Amino acid sequence: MDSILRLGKVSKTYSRKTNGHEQKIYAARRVSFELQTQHIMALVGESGSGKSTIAKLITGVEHADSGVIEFEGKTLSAWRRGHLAEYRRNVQMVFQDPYAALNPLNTVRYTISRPLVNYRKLHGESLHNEIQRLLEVVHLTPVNEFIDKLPFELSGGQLQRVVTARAVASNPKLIVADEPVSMLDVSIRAEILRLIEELRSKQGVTFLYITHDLISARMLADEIVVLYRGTVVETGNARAVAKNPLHPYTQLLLQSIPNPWATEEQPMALGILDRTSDDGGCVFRARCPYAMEVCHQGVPELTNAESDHLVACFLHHDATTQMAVQ
Amino acid sequence: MPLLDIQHLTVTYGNVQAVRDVSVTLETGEILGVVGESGSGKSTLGYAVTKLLRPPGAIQSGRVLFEGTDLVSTLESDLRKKRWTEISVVMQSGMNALNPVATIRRQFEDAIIAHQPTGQSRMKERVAEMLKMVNIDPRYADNYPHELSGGMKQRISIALALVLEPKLIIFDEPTTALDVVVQRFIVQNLKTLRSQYHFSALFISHDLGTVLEIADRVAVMYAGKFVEIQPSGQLLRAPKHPYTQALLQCFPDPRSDQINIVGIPGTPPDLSVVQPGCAFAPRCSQVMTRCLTESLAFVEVAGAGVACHRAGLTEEVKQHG
Amino acid sequence: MTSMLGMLKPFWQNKLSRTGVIILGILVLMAIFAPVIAPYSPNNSSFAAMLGPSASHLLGTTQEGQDVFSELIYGSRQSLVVGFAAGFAATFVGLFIGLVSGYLPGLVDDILSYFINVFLVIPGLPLMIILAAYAPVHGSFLIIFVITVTGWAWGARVLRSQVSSLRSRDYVAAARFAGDSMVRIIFREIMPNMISLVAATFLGAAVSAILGAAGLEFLGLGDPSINSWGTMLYWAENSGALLQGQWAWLFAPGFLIAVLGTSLVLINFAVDGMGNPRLRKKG
Amino acid sequence: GSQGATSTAASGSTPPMVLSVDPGSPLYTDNWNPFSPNAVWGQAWIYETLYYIDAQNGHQTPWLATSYKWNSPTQLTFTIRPGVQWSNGTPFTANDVAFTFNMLNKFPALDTNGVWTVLKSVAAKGNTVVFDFKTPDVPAFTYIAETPIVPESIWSKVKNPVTYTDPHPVGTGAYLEKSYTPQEFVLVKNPHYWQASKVKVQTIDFPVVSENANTVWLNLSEGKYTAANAFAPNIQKIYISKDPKYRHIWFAPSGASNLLMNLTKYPFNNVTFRQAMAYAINRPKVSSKGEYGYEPLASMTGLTLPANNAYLDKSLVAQYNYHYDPAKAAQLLSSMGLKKNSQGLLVGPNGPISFTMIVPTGFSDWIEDAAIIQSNLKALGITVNVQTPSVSTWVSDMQTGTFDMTLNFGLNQYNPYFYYESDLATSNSAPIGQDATSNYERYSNQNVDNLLNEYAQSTSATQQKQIIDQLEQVMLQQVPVIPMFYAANWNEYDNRYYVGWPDASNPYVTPTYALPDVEMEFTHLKPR
Amino acid sequence: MRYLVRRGIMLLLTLWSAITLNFLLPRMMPGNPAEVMLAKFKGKGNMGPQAIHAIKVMLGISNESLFKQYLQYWQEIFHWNFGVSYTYFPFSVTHMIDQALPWTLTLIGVTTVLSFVIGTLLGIWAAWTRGSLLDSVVTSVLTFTSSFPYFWFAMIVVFLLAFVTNVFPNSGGYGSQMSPGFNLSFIASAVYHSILPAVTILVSSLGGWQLQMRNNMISALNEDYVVLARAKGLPERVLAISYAARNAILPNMTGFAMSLGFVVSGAILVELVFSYPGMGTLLYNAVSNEDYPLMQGIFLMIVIGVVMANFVADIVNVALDPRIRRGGGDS
Ligand SMILES: Nc1ncnc2c1ncn2[C@@H]1O[C@H](COP(=O)(O)OP(=O)(O)OP(=O)(O)O)[C@@H](O)[C@H]1O
Ligand SMILES: Nc1ncnc2c1ncn2[C@@H]1O[C@H](COP(=O)(O)OP(=O)(O)OP(=O)(O)O)[C@@H](O)[C@H]1O
Ligand SMILES: [Mg+2]
Ligand SMILES: [Mg+2]
Repeated sequence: MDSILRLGKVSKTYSRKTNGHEQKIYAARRVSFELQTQHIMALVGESGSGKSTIAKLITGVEHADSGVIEFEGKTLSAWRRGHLAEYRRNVQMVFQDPYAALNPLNTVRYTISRPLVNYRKLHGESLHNEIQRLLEVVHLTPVNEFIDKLPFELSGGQLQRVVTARAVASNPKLIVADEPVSMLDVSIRAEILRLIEELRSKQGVTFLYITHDLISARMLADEIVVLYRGTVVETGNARAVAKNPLHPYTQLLLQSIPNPWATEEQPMALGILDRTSDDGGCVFRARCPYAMEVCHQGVPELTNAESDHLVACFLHHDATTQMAVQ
Repeated sequence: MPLLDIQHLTVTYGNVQAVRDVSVTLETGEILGVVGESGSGKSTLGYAVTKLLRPPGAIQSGRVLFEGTDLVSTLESDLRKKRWTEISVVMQSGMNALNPVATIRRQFEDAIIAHQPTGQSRMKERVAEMLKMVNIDPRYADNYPHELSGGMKQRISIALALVLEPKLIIFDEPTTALDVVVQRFIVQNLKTLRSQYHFSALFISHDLGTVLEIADRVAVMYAGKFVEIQPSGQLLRAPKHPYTQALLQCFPDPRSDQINIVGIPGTPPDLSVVQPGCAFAPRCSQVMTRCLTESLAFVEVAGAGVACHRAGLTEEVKQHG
Repeated sequence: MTSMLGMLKPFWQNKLSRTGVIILGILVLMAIFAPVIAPYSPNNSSFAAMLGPSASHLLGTTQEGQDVFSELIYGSRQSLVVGFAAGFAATFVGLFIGLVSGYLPGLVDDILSYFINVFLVIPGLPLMIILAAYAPVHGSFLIIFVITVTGWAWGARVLRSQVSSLRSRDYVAAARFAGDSMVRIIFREIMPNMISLVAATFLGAAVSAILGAAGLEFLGLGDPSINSWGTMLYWAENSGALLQGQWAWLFAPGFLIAVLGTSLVLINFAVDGMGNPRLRKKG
Repeated sequence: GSQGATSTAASGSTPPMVLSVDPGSPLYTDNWNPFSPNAVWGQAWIYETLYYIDAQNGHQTPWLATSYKWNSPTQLTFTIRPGVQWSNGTPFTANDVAFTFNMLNKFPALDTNGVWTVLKSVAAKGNTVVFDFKTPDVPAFTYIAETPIVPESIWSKVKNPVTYTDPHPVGTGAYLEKSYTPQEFVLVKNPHYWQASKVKVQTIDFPVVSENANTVWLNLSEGKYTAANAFAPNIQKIYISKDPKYRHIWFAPSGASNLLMNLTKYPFNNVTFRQAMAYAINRPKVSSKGEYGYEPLASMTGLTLPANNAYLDKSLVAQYNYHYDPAKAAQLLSSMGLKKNSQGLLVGPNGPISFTMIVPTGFSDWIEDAAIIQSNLKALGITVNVQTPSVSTWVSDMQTGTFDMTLNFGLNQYNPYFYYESDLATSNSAPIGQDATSNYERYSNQNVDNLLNEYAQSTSATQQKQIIDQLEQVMLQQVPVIPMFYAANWNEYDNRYYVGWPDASNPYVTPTYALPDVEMEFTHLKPR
Repeated sequence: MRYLVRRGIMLLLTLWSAITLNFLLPRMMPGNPAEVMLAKFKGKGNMGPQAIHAIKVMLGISNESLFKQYLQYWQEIFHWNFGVSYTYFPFSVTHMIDQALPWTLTLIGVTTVLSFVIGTLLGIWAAWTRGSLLDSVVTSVLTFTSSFPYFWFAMIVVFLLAFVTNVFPNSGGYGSQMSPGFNLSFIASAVYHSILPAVTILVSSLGGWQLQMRNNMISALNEDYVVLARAKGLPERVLAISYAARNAILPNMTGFAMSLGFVVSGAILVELVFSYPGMGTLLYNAVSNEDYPLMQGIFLMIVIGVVMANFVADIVNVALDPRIRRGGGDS
């Protein structure tokens, strides 16, 4: 299998001023993963864990501080040198909030036509036909009922389809979907997720699916990457990660899902802490019920725990030998 | 006598009928969950009960009996005395519900001073107590809302609603804007608080999973109407209305082997037009011809009820069978 | 075209602004059909001076023997044109600088914001008076120029902050992903969403331009040989109109300036609805 | 109300005297230095001059001097009045006079009339003061006679009289400073005045005069002033009609305001064209409508009439007989070979004739005049663009000669020599682009220059009259400028309490309170 | 603190440019004001060249290079010396400003504050009773009066109240026979003289504040935190004032500070109509007499006033708005 996207030790820090003093925020810390062609990879983590940051780095909206991002074997910085338009065409994005991602004053037709005109140089009849085809692809049928509508005339789910159609329009190879369903009603989510699955299988698009919802990740994705405070803490086969999480943080995520079926009340094992210091040690140690001496001393590396399942936790390390010092 | 008895309540925003002839009762100590899709009128119901509708929202008809007195016809000045001491609310987005220019302490003290004035030190104690209750360091009392995280603000909103130990609390999606972990934490927090304070509550949310976990009974709302009310466990096990059934399918058991989320195709109706028949009919997988023409009144019997031709049929069949 | 018409719909739907539109419409019609409405030419100074109101001179005559009513009708042209031209020019400059400054963060923005700040701090009327007093030639263009120079900054500030907030909207990012150029993004994605703010800025600028122009003309810094409401006030004041019992001569032009200003303020009440596609579509 | 001037100073039985004359808007500054252009005008009641010379008719009244004598065209002697004393009790002597003039020499910024451009020395000799001249300049007498005299005992101690504000003035005049506030100063009669018996008005109030004419008109109308120097439109209605029994006006004409044409430019360099202009412009209408009829039509000779009637050569005026006559103007224009084209525009060798007329901003009457001129010339096919630049642009355009046509003030002087000298002398002109002193139209004529020189050296009245006659002829024949109307000396007064005001029938002084001789009025006024 | 320092630097920069502009402006203008001034000093006779030179020196009319003049200009400013006024020579610009400033500061300052306070209160009240008859009457009347040309209204007021009915004085800052001082009768007279101009300014400026506050207040009333406050059963007064109005007033503070800054420039047109001895009249005289040292001096005062007012506004904003005070605010 060939990989289409590879991240190698990508880091990004922001600085923010609070009460006058500057504070560094590690939005991405030496993040590495590889995305296979025509796969769907889910990037999971709580709010502020750096999911959107990684999406921005991949789509070229922001620059990484260090590390490499390779798309089709060519580094992003190479793409940037004169081939940014082509890169953009190949790497598209679906935004979280469909209400915000569409200009309230532009019709569906105009919105979808832009990438077609810009990247595929379509005009007149062929443009119109392609727009129709795309609307069919995203199941906005009958097409003529939707093509000339303004965003306010559509429901959230329909809007998200328009957004998706626009992303697909340029025939991209990779689509980064940043929480595409979190703003939608549960009842509508399934259809959008199914649409993504369909685009992957029928159009051969590769997806990076960003979410904080472990269930949908498990349903949709082939692989899952779990992110905590900018660090990849666990990654592997979707089913394995979601059904049998190894990292205490992933376990926390799973437990958090409301579960009326659960027979007995499971007390929440972990406290919430709003801030941890960023000096050495495991990023999760302050919230971790199993924190050990070693967790304060070094940063655990991602290691193979099972086949296709890596975790960065000392609980699953054989020895401190694999500890990396930052 | 039920604590809260909503009778034939209809609320409009201009020509939008957001709540349509809704009746329900709430017993003392009970938590009634209200679920439904976005725009189904959940918040409107909550605001109407507390008479906090913003213009152009207005109660068209109906009564809201709180301990036997009708709030709809009560004068605002009399109602004011009941507010917060007897009924309090937690708003949909706790983030915006706190006055940005007042400290957290001020916002607690305002309420205390308005209703049960006590000395400074007593007040201070009380604020600290309340914050601790929702696991927030009392030091934060002197902070401003923008200095706190979303989860903290939401918990403070909850603490604020409890400060005068009201009989009834309206929770309007107290967890929606938060991420799963925080959401979870707040739900647990609420459960503990409930056992402490024994308040009754109207718990509004679109997250059926959460509602089922926390509420004693659940009311399912669709297009401004209740379509089904049942005790939580029963609703989970034997949903009667096709909408409830479909909704439940959207919440798979995270531990099951095969996960398949089933959505509800189609979109909710436009509330500015009143159509005959069942509002859910166009999206219903079990639709019958009479569903399109005959509307069905929702009747609550012994704390449960369903508004579906199909449900009626099965009932009949059972009786005959 | 339908969308243009649709954009104007809010002005008619809001009761207050409808009143404003009607008043403005009457004034505009008055300006257009001045030759039909006015009984005499405003330059005709052949009548006796300082006649009181009568059937042949509804509002009396001036010191020079012109018909006040005719001057008033014709004066609407100049006051409307100068007010709107200056309002337009100030808005245009403000919009341009606001757009550039808001869309290009960094050095360009810093420099432009700095200019905006400087011009905000500089007092308008005194600067207007000084500029106008020094100018070699006095006339409408000077007034428009002076009002533009002193009036653009306010709009620029408001529009700039709007642009920089719109710039970070998701749909602008999306347009970039769709391959749109910067110019296209500015004109297709950002500008249309600022229409209501631009309109509010324009209306505000027009009101202050009308009042500013009247003030300058009243001080004699306009071209007093041009017929406008401001110059009418100048001449009325210089002729002691009130003392001579020529009430209408002084009262009418000031009243119409106030009415014109009010109509624009009223129209502004509907501006919020302008950017709303809901109202636009049904037009 | 119109109960007369009751607002201030109604102290005891003395009827009030309130003068609305001194601008100083918005507030007075405490400056009594008689040489300062910004001094309060009240100083003219405190500081006196050697002679008082009426601005209109040139009538001379000996004042601090009893007589003068030209010993030669380069030597002038004044005899000083005996028995005069300064208000601090020290006697006034010839030394004070000599000191005053020598101070002007020492501090040239004070010498705003430029007496030291012609003087050589000034010295006291007993009770006389002798003025020696570098060059003969008989007309300079006026400036010498009208220089305010200050006490040596005080001013010799002043370090810099240029910036000195003289807060407690000591003079020989009829009045003393009684009180000063930025909004009003009050003068009180000087008991030791040398003609104290003639002074009947005990105190004079000078409230600040607003920049805003309407305020003045309101006060005038309400009768808050005993006398005022205010322009007002329709004075009859605003002022007189409110109390016609007591309220009066006398607007004495002063120097003619001229229409200037740039004589270096076509078509103004053509005499026939200028003559045509004199016929084409409806000067009576300019005077009656543009100037509200207050400023009478000026004589084309430029002489200020009737004050200068003695100089006027009536036969010459009859011979040229300028009046409003568009037909005659058209005929003169066609005699130049100018013809109207199909659009009715008058066409010259370089296309249709059109030029710009500039009038300073804010001069509302002149702007009206320009409009009349514009329409007069339009009838002849000539296009005039009227522009209203700022005052400084207007002045600088005139000085440098970068204008086509404009209106300008005339000189308010009894002696026509000054008028002709300033307007016609080549020495007051300059090439285009350089600043001219006063001959802005740039008229230059050797013959005229010679005549002016002769006049300056002549002490003979007949010879002077003869020279003036020749200059009148130049004015009428050459039309270097077109005199339009006489500026008015605005003056309103209320004789309810005081009588003896100067008027057309008894013009013993020109009641413009900025002039030095106005103090004389207060030796004539008596309670009714 | 950081925020204030940054704002402070910005304002200093602004001040610098305004002062420089002030220096350049008269020098860039066409015409030669110095010549016009000279003409004012001329008598009827022709002045000698020494006299002209002496006057030029005394007025500070300079032929030096622009840059040198600029440096001198700065030096003078640091010594609070704006040169001598042409119109009021030998008095200095500073002296003239000293005379006029107190009048303007009191009249325009007090009316600006009053206008803001009353307008804001009316706005709060109108928003509170939104839709009532009184609200619509007050709001539309104020909308109309706020479009009045100040001077026009002033002229009518003067004519009616100071001439026809003679209730108030028609001009001046105090009774002319009074000598300025800190005594009751003088103050009473000054107040009496200031009533008409104050009313004029109030009538034509109230509307702006009222309308703005009404808008802000209406949107504040729709905010979640106000609805929650109502749910809390707080007394109406607390709700209106410390919840809604307290937040609604924030966006108006900057505008208020700006207008306080512009107080220094006086209300030119109103002062003119009332012949009020303030900065506005002084500035108008400076302009019409082309007295540019005076003009520059006044302009400088205004700019300093505005910059200071802006700085004060920043401080007030910091005090009133915790989001700015304690970080988190995006500015
Ligand atoms: N432009 C920025 N400047 C400063 N800090 C930033 C910026 N963008 C993101 N951050 C910070 O970086 C961290 C990661 O942010 P990011 O948006 O990537 O999180 P996320 O996982 O997408 O969260 P969410 O689920 O809320 O979207 C957060 O703490 C955020 O506050
Ligand atoms: N101010 C308003 N003006 C007009 N219509 C309104 C207004 N507020 C709500 N509505 C309409 O009333 C209906 C019910 O709204 P409501 O806010 O009660 O829904 P909800 O169930 O709380 O939805 P959500 O889950 O999004 O909070 C919706 O169709 C909405 O569009
Ligand atoms: Mg994100
Ligand atoms: Mg809601």
